[in-house]
Amino acid sequence: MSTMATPPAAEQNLAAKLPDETLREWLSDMLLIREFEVRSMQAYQNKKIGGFLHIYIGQEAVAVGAVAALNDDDPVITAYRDHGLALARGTDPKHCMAELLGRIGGCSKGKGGSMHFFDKARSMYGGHGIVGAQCPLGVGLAFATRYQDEVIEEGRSRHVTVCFLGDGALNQGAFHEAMNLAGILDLPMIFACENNGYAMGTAIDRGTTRADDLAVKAVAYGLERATINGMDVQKVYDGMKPIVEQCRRASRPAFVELRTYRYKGHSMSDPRKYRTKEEEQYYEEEDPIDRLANYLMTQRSFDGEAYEALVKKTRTRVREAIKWAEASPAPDLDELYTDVYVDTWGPYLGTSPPKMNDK
Amino acid sequence: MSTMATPPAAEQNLAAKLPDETLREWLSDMLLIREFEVRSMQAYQNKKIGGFLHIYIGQEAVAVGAVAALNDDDPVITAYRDHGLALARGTDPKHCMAELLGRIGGCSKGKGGSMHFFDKARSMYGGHGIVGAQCPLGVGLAFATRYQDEVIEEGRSRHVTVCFLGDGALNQGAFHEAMNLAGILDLPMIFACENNGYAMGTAIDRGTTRADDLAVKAVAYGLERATINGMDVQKVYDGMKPIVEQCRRASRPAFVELRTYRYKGHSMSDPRKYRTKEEEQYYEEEDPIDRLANYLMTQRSFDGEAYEALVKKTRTRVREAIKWAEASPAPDLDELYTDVYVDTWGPYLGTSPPKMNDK
Amino acid sequence: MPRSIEFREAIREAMCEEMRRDARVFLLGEEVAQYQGAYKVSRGMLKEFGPRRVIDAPISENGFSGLGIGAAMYGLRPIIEFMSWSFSLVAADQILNNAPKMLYMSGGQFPIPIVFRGNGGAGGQLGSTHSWCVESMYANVPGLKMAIPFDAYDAKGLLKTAIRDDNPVFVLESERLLSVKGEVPEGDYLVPFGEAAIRRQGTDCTIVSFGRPLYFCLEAAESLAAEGIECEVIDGRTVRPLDIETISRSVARTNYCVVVDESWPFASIGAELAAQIHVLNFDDLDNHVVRVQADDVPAPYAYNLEQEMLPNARKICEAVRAVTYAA
Amino acid sequence: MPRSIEFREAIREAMCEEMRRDARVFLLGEEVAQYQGAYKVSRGMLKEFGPRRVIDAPISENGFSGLGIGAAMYGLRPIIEFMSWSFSLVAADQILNNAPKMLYMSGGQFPIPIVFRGNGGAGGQLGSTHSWCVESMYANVPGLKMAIPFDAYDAKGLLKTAIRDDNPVFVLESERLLSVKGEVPEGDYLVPFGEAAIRRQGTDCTIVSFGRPLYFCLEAAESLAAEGIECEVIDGRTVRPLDIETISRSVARTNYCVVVDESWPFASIGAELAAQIHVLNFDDLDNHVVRVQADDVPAPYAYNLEQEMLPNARKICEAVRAVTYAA
Ligand SMILES: Cc1ncc(C[n+]2csc(CCOP(=O)(O)OP(=O)(O)O)c2C)c(N)n1
Ligand SMILES: Cc1ncc(C[n+]2csc(CCOP(=O)(O)OP(=O)(O)O)c2C)c(N)n1
Ligand SMILES: [Mg+2]
Ligand SMILES: [Mg+2]
Repeated sequence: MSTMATPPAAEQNLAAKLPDETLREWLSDMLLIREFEVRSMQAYQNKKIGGFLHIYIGQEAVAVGAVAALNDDDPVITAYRDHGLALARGTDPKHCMAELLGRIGGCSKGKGGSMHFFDKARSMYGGHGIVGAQCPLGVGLAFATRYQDEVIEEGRSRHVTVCFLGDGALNQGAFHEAMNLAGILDLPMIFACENNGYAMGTAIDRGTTRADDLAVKAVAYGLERATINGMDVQKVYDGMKPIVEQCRRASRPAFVELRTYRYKGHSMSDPRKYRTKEEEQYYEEEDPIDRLANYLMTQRSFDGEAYEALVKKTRTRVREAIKWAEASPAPDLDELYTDVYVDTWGPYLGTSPPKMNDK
Repeated sequence: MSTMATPPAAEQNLAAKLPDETLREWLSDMLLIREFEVRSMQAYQNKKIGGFLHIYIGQEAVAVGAVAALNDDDPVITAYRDHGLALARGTDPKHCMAELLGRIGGCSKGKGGSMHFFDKARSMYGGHGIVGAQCPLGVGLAFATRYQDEVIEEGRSRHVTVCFLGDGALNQGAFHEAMNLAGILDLPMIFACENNGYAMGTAIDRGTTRADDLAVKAVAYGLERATINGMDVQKVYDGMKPIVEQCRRASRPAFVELRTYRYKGHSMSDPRKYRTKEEEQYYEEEDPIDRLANYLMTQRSFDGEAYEALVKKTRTRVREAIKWAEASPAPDLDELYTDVYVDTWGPYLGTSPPKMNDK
Repeated sequence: MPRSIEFREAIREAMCEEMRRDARVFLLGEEVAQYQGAYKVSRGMLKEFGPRRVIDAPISENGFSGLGIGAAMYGLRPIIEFMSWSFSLVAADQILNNAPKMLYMSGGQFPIPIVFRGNGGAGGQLGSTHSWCVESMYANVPGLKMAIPFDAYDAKGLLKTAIRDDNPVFVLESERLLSVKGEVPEGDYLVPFGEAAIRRQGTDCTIVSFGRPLYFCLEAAESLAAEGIECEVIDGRTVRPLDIETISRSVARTNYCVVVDESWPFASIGAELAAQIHVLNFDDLDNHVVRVQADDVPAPYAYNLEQEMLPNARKICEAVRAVTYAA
Repeated sequence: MPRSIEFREAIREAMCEEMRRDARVFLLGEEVAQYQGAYKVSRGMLKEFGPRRVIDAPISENGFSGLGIGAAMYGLRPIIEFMSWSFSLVAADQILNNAPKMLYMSGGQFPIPIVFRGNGGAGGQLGSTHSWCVESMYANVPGLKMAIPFDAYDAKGLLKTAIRDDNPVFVLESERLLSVKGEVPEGDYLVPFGEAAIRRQGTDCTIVSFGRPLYFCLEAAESLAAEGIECEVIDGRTVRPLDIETISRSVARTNYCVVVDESWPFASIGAELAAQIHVLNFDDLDNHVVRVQADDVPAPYAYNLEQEMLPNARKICEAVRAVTYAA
């Protein structure tokens, strides 16, 4: 059970072998995330969005590359910095934006907000606010796919769950218990640590021991492991794909560190005094979108014009999403008492899913 | 902060260089623990003791050897299997027995019971019931000694805290957070894992990943580490002493695994069906008391007669402790409302320490 | 012929029957499989259902509670056993943040059909950390249901209802009752949530309680009957939903009410009952509601102190006499 | 000349003054040092006291809460900051099992002079997991004290009292109040625990609350005064100890009582107050106590829903009119 295998080497150039179209979709997805986030920040500054807002800009390659390595029905789950993952998974930006605005058309009916995007149809299991708390949930998803596939359907385990977590979540007991449980129970899942160097204002080495080599965390639980450049979507895909397939085949968990960077503050109120402008600039020059765009323009059949068109299309798409979201009404006050219990009793009004996938 | 040093090698034969008298005291302490535990089991069977009773027989070398490597004012803390540590630290068996009987003369006034032995004068910080929960407390003790020594007294850090834990506690989030905190804060403490192979009926490799080599847990947090034979008090001392001194000198934490065995069930209600008679016998032949007695009789000035006398003296001592404890009255009903708050208000009657150290 | 089995067997029967009828149900907890349950509740279940459905967990309550919740998100119906509810505090975040709120946060997408169950309550001389009566603390949180069975019959019937419920249900089984036998039908039956049971009829004073303290209430009612005070003893059965109507109707008849709750008094279920009864029966009550609860102190180990700390028949008698001005 | 400072500055002043007078006091929490506090409460403290006494913690609430308790066992006097009390559930075991019970379990040997403090309460559109009003849940547990300051003056005075207290004290600071200014004396003063403050005098109805909702109570009292209903508004200040005498004396004069509590209603502080007032004022009350609390649902994100969920002046006015039969 808890023996250690050698980590699967990242296979070189898997992404490079994919067709133009696929890579262009990645670029489109990354652009969509970036544009969505830019407009979210504006909306927040215009006080159309309340609560906390955690922006994904800089980390787009992680969500997009990781999702590309998965099947559509492989569960994913993450923390509160969740817009990127939902969009990468295909949740319509209009439902995402409506959620931010607290409207009934939101992917969580406006009840969840920025930190709680959910999309069951796309196997997106949320957006979770308590640091580390999604890790045991991720273990449960992996347990459940295996149970469903093997015990109920009496077939082969055929799903892989990816549980994303921030580097700060490494310090929570929930992470530790989850890693151990996944190892003991031989679960097909990947803990994907988005190491963006900071937990709020705390640089990782001020909060986490052995920040120099997070792979030792995996070793302590006998898990597969890998360190991946999270600023390059092709590298993310190349790194994730073989691990995903090994997890799927062998039903064993893995831990990957995706080295990335968040360009913006932790949330909208963060003045980022804990790091230098030079550092920020360094990573901005590593920009994952520019990198893929350059690759496509130099190595593939993609030119400046096509890129401009894609940028423009994305802008329009997000602008229309905002329009749609703003037209969506605030939830009825009745909604206070729906979705508390499934059934109807006392003041409780039962439940119903959001309207996202209705035709 | 979280860089890793090479583990200090156990210095060979440190114990062998100690005077006869010291080693005889160890033998005496181990005999005392064993006799105390035997009589506790009887008292439990006679329904004089309530609640849970966790017996330390088989693990005596751990408490005695580890305590021998410490200064008297180095804090120690452990879980609910705590009789051995209190006795090794010098708590009078009469106060221990009174605690088991729920009498006012107990080391916790009869309010704590078997799982909650405390003795402030001997730097014994308890006996704690929630698996793993003593680990953060141990970190706090180490933080406090360092703070007291350096910040308040403006001197050098000169204490080492030893936080004992069972192998089952490795699976708790509290353990993980404690290890990381100790590493990040450079605290002078040792996590001493008494690996007796089982957490209740769960063999360690059924609950804990990498049970084959617990030292990887230390590596994951950049801590010093060692694996020690916990069935041999001299080896415990030889293994602990250099680590204790290195922790004291460098104010850095360590993790040690002490391989041991509990001869009895987890608690008094355990039929031990999860293991074989052969396995039990194997460890009984490794008995730490026999081993030290043999050593003393073959290599030192100690003979069968002296041994018999020591055994007899120990029996008498425990018999008298029982007598004393039985004569100690049950707490007044007033005691319900003392020790809840330090001060007196509402129904609360203030607090006062037990009478253990009164002349 | 009615059949009498132990409370723990009734729990087991509920789990086995539900696991037979629904493959999505599984049992996970410390020592539930190979060891046959720390309190032998799950004895034999590993044999019948195998290690894929009766699963030993490491000592990681937060981890495996969360595992259960995640599995429920995917559509399974986990039964998570806490060896004791006293150990559930390390899992407080999962069981109070995630289980009861997931449906709401996700706008109706993720119901959490999960049962958390295990032995609860004080009275075994287990000291301060091992004697939690968590019901008052946890009942504060909306989104969960809570059942506290009184006897073997309810232990089975309430648990079966819990397992079929699509919401998170907390089932608190008093360790002191596990060996108590009672008549339990063999096959399928359900005890519905939100329906209190009148365990004894009476006209002079209403006594309300849940779980184990009901035995003390019944004992007290017997002695009080000898004094000419006839008490009506009501078993709330489920704390959420709470059948306040049945309680209130009784108080309207008796005009007096004593609430017995083995958890600490401050901000407790006892307080909630008192507050609600005062609202519903303001014009009926000839005296304020009197509460008999655990003393407001940590649980002591010493036998005499612990006995004095908890509700008992003597205290209930005193309360009834006081409230009915018979003292 | 009276000086007006922000609530957050008052908290900081309390900590700084106490750290100057007692070297055993230190501050530990997430982002308290280099970042100057997630809510800027501890701004400047790292500079004055240095990294040995103002310490950034990793995101390990259970770990560092336990660290504080262990340090208190050794004789230090930690202040542990929760960035939000919503994150304290992962530390529930340490703060509810160890802090309040250590003195008892050890038979009087280990008092735990610790302060757990941080921002609490709902109202910032933070959604279900980030909007905990933990006061009702935690107040159930004996061995701890709990203070909920209303204004900058009390924020400083209660916190100083808390830091000097030899017991564990939970201080809940409403995030919504941190920027509110108030008059605060410069030097040393203490606000004693267990002494309620009458924030407004009135003869017709008593309104009791703690912390932020008191502002809604005062707002309601103003509008009600225009209708001819004069409310007495009482700030309980500390939940444990609770100054029920002051409250009860007021109700004896007004004969009506509304309790306002921003936590969920079931088994809450609101319920406790209602239950106790009914006991002490059974003959005074011309109507049952009415409670205004958060709705019994998880906190929603949407602004309109969240506003409706929480107590507000409108609801308090309605409750007062209803209880005084003015509706
Ligand atoms: C248990 C808990 N403690 C504290 C917080 C407050 N908090 C929210 S995000 C955060 C930093 C997390 O950093 P990281 O995990 O690296 O994720 P990132 O924000 O970098 O994506 C903190 C401390 C929380 N949400 N939950
Ligand atoms: C959080 C928690 N979960 C469960 C228990 C019940 N329990 C008590 S001891 C124990 C086994 C612990 O084993 P280990 O840590 O190896 O210590 P040992 O008994 O072998 O000394 C368990 C599961 C507990 N006390 N606390
Ligand atoms: Mg981060
Ligand atoms: Mg063990």
